[in-house]
Amino acid sequence: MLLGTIIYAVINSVILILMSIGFNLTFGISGISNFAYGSLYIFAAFTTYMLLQLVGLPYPVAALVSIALTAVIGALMYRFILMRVRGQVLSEVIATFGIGLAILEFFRYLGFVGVEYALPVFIDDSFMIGEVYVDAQRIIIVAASVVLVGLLWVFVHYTSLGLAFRGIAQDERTALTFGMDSDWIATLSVSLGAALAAVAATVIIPLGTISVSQGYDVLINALAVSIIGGLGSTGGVIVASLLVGFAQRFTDTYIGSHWTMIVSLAAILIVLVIKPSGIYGKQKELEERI
Amino acid sequence: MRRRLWAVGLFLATGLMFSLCAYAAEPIVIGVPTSTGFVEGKEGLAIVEMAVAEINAKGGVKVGAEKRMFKVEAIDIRDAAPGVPVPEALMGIEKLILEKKPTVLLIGPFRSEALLAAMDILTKYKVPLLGTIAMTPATEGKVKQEPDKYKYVFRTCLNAIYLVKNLVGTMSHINKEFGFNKVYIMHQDVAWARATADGMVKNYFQKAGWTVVGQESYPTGAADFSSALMKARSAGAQVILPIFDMPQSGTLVKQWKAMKVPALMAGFISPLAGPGAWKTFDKKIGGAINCNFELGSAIASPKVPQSVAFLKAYQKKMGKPMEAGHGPAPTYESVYILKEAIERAGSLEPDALVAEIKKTDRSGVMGRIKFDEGNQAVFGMDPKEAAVASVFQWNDKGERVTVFPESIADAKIMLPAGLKSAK
Amino acid sequence: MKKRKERIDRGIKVRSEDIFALSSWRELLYFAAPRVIPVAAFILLPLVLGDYWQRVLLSVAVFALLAISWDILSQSGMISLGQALFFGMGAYCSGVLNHYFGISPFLTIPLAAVVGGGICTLLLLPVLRLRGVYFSMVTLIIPLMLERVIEATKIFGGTEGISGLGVLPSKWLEMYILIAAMIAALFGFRRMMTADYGLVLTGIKDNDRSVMNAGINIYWFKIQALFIASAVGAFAGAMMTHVYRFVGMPVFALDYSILPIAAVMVGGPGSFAGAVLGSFILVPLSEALRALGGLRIVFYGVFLVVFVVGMPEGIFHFIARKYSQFERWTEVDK
Amino acid sequence: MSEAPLLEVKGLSKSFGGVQAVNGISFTLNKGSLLGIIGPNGSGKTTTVNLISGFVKATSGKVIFKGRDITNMPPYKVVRLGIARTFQMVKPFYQLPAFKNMIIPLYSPRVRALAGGKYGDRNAVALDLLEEVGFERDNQVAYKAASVLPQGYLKRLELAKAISLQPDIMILDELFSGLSLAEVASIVPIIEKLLLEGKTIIMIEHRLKELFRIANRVIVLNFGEKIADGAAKDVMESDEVKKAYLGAEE
Repeated sequence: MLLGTIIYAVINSVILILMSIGFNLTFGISGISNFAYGSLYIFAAFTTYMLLQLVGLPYPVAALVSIALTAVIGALMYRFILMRVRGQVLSEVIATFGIGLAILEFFRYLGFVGVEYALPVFIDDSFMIGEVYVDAQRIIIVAASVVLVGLLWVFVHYTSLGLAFRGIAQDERTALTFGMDSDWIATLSVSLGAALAAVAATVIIPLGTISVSQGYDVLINALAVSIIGGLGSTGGVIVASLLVGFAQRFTDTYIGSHWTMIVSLAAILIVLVIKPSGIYGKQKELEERI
Repeated sequence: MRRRLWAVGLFLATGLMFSLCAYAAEPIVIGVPTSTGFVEGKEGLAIVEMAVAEINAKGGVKVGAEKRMFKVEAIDIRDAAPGVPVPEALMGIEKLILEKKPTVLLIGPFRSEALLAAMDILTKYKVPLLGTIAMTPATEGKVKQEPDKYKYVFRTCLNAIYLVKNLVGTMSHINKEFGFNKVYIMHQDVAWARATADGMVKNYFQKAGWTVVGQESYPTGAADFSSALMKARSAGAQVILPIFDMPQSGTLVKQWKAMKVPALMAGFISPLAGPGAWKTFDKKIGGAINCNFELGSAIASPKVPQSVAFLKAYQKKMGKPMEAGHGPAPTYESVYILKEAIERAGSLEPDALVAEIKKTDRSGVMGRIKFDEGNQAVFGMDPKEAAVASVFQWNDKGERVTVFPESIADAKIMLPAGLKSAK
Repeated sequence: MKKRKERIDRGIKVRSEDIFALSSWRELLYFAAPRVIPVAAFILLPLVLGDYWQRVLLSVAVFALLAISWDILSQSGMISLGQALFFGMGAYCSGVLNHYFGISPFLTIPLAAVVGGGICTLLLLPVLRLRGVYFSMVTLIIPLMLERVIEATKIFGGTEGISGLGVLPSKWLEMYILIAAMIAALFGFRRMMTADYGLVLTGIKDNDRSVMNAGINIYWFKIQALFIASAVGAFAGAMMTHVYRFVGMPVFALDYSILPIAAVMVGGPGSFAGAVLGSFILVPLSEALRALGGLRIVFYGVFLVVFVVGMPEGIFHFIARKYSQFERWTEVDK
Repeated sequence: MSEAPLLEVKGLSKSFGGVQAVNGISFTLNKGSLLGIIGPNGSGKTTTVNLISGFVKATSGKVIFKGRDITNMPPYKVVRLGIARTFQMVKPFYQLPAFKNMIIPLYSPRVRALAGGKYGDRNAVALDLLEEVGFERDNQVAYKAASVLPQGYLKRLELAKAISLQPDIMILDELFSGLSLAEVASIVPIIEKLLLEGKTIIMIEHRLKELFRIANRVIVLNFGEKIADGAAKDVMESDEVKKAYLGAEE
C-alpha cells in the first residue's frame, strides 16, 4: 500500500511537472504569464486526435505535428497580440486569459464533447512494480519528463540560445545592450512554453479522455505549482510538484480523495504566508524593493 | 449619453420584437432548455428534433379538429458545466418561456438544484416539463406534497431511487451467480451519485450481508484513481461499484484495467455507456458492467423492438451511433407522450394537458410508461410492466451483452481474468 | 475654425479640470447631463421593462458592481482574475447568516459586505507584498479551490448549497437597492479616485517607489483598496443570494470572474462609468446572444483580446468625447 | 563635543550575491551640515543612500538617526522620522500636471502630523512649494503635465517633493546629473537656502566643482569602502583619492 502510494505519488508529481513546466519556463524567460496555457494543452490534444482519426497519421507523427502546430500558435499569439501590449502586465494577463477562454469555449461550442475524444496509449501493457501494477503509459510519462527536464537543462546551460534566454531572464536591459532581440526571444519563450504544453498533452491525455474543462484544471495546476515553487524557477517547479504530488496521493490514500484539492490550496496559502515569492522565488527582489 | 440611450432603445426593441414573433408562432412550440455542451444534451436535442420530424412527417398533431405541427425551440442553459451559476440556468428557462411561449418543456436541467429551483418558475408560467436528465427524488417529494402547485413537473427518465433498485438487482444477481459479497464503492462527489451510493449501502449491502470494504468519493475532475484501486485490491474486493457521470471517469476504467484489479467493475460510468467506448478506451474495457439508465439510451434489446428501431433511426439520422446512456430514450418517448396527451386533451390548455400526460400509458422504447403520483415514470424489471433500465457487460469482442434485468437479458455475467467465483 | 478650437479647449478643460468646472452654469450643465441622464435611465427602466428584462437589468447592476470593484483594484495596480471570490464570499456570508442565524436580509446584506470583504482581504493579504502577476494568479485560483473545499467538507450544504433563503419584501426593493448601490458606487468611487486619496492609490500603481518615498505605507493603502473593492463585490453577491433565495458552489463560478473584466475592458478601464457602460452593453447582449449558447463565452474571450489590444481606452472615452462635442454644438445654436 | 550627531552610520555593509557593494562604511553627520559623498561609478554611493533610506536591507552594520536605530526600517517609516531623499532617475507621474505630483508627498502622514491635523488646500501648498524651487508662477509651468517638462524642472520637482516632507535630513542622489551648467547654477542657491534654514543635507555628486562650492565635508568611496573623509580640498589632495579617480583601472 505504502509503496504503491509512493509510486503513484511520483507519477502524479511528474504529471504535475509536465503540466506546469512550460508555463513556468515562459515566465522565467520573458516574464509573460501565459494564461492561455491550459487551452493550448487542450488544443494540442484535439489536434492530435484529429490528425489521428481524420488524417490517419501514426501516433508519433500526429503528436509531433500537433506539438509543432501548438508552438506556432504560441509564436503567433505573441507576435500578433502580446507584442502589442508587451510590458503591461495587466494587458498581458487579460489578453492571454481571453485567448485561452476563447479557444476552450470554442472547442466546447464546436461540440468537442463526449467520451469518443481520447488518445490511444503508446504501449498497451502494464507491469508489476513492487506491489502494484503500473501501466506502460505512466512509465513512459515519467521517462518522458525526465528526458524533457534534462534536455531543457542542457539547452539552457549549453546552447547559445539558451544562454540568451538566461541573459534576458536575468537582466533584459543589459541583454538588449548586447544586441539580443528581446521580442524574438520572447516569441521563442512563448512558443517553447506552448510546445511543452503540447508535449504534456500528448503523453498525459492517453491516460484518460479529452475534455474541455481539463483546460482549466491544467492552468490551475500550473499556477498552483508555479506559485508554490516560485515563478520562473524550474527547480521550484520540480520541488513544488513533488510536494503537491505526494501530498495529494497521500491524502487520497490515507485521508480521502476529495481532500486532495484542499491540500493544494492549503499548500498555496501557507507558502504565500511564509514566503510569498514561493520556495525558489526569484521575485524576492520585488519583496525587498517594496 | 446618446449611445447609452441608443443601447437602451435597441435592447427594448429586441425584447419587443422577440415577443412579437413568439406570438405569431402557429405551430405547437416545444421548448428544449438543456446543456448542449454535453453529450446528454447534444444528443437529447437531436432526438427531440428527430421525433418531431417523424411526427410532422406524419401530418403533425391533432388538436381538437385542426392538425398542427410541432416546432422545437432550444436554448443552452449550460447548467451541466460545473462553473455555471444556477441563476444563469434559471434565466435561460425563463427567457425561453417568455419569448418562445412553448406549450411544454423537454429534457430540462442537469443539476438537481437547478431543477428544484426551476419548479417554481414552471408553476408561475404554467408550463409542463417532461424532465429527462436530473434525477433527484426531491422533486417528486415536492409534487406529492403540493400536487396542484407542482403538477407541471414530470420525469420520464430514471430517478435516483430506481437507479438504486436496478443496481441492487444487479448486485443481488451477481451475488446469486457467484456468491460475491465484498464491494468497493467509488462515486463522484455530487448529489445524485452520493445519494445513490449511500442508498445502496443502506438499502442493500447492509441488509444482504455484504461487506463494504471501502467507499471513496471523487471531486468532479479527479483524474487519478490509483489509491482507491489499490485499496480495493488489497481489501480483496470482489466487486467495484462505480457511480460517475464525468468524462474523466474514463480514466478510472483504463486504470482499473491497467492495474489488473481482480474485481468485477459493475455500476455506472457515463463514458462506458455507448458503443464508442470500445474505441475510446482502445479495447481495454472487456468485462466491465454498466447500467444504462433507460433501455434505448444507447443500448437496445431485441425483446423490445422499438428500442432497436429507435437506435437504428438515430444512427441513420446522425450518421453515428448514440453514446449517452442517460436521457435519449425518455426524451424520445416524451415527445410521443406529449403528442398523445395533446390529442387526448384536444387542447393546449396547460391544466388539461397535464391531466392527460398524467394518464399516460404507452409502451415504447424503454418499455411501458406510466406516471406515479409523484409524476415519475414507473420503472420496473419487465418492459411489459414498466419502463426498464438496461445493465450490460462489455465482452472481449467489444460487444455489449445485456445481462440484467432477466426479462431482457441475453447472457450471463462473465468474470474478468484472475477473479474466481466464490461458489 | 478659431471658435471651434476654443470650444474644444473648453471641452477638454471641462472634462479634465474639475476645479474650473463650477464657474458657470454651462459647465455645470456639462457635468449634470452625463450624470443625470443615466441615473434617470436606470430609475425609469425597471418601470418600462418586462418581467424577464427586469431580471436582466438586475444582473446588469450586479455585474456593474463587480466591474466597478474590479476597476478599483486595477486602478490601484491589482489585477484580479477572481471577482467570483468576492461575489461568492458575500453570497455565502449572507446565506449562512440568514440560514443558520435567521438574521433578516436587511442585516445580512450589509454584514456580508463587510465580513465577506474582510475575509477576502485577509485571504489575499500575503499576495499584496508581491508585485505583478501573483495577485492575478492567486485570485484566479482561490475561488475555484474554495468550490472544491465546500464540495469536500460539505459545509454550508456542500454541493447542494443552501436554498429557501429569506427574500427582500418586494422585487422593486431588490431592483432599486441594487440600482441605487450601483449609482452610488459609480459616482462615489469616481469622486474618491479623483480626490487626493485616489491620487495616492493610482500613484502606487504607477510608481510605488516614489509613493513609499513620500513616507506613505503602500501596503496599508493597498489593503484599504482591496477591502473596499471586495466589500463592493461581496455586496453584489449578498444581494444576488437573496434575490434567488439560493447560495451554493456555483457562486464561485468563473462566469462571475470573466464577465466583469470583459465589461470593464469593453467599457473602458480607469473610469468607473466605463465599467457600468460595459456591463450595460455586455449583459443584455449576452442575453440576446443566448441562442448561440456556449459561443457567448467565446465572444467574451474575443472581446477581452480585441479591446485590450485594439482599444485599450474602451468605448466610454470614445463616447464621452463625441458627447461633449455634440453638446457644444447645440449650445452655440441657443 | 556639543551634541550627539544627527545621523550616525556604523560599519554599514551590503553584499549582492558575491559582490560587496558597500563594505563597513561609518560616518557621523551633525545638524546643519552638508555632506558630499563622491566616488567613481559603482563605488557604492547610491547603495549607501539606499541603505540609509531603507530601500535596501543591510547585511550588517547600523544606522542611527536622532539616537534611534533605523537600520532596515521600511522606507516609509524612515521618511516619517524625517529623512527624505530624491532619486537619480526621476520618475514623476507623467500624465499628471507638475503640481498634482506634489499631492502624494503632501498627503503623507508626516506632513499631516506636522500640520497638526488641520489641513488647507494641498493644491495651493503645492504651487507655493514649486515656486520656491523655481517653477515661475507667471508662466504656468506648474500646471503643465510632467511628461512635457524638461529635465531641469523634473529635478526641481523631485527636490520640491523632498522639501514638502519637511525633513531633518535630505539626501539628494545625483541631483545635478544631466543638467546644464546654467540649470545647476540656478539650483545651487536653492540648496544654500535650505542650509540656511538649518536643513541637513547629504549629496551624492559627480559634478565635483559645484559640490565643493557648497559642501563643507566630503566622503570618498571606492569599491564600497570609505577611502577619505574630510574638507573638500584636503580630500582631493589624498593620493588614494587621486588613484581612485585617475587610475581606477588597476
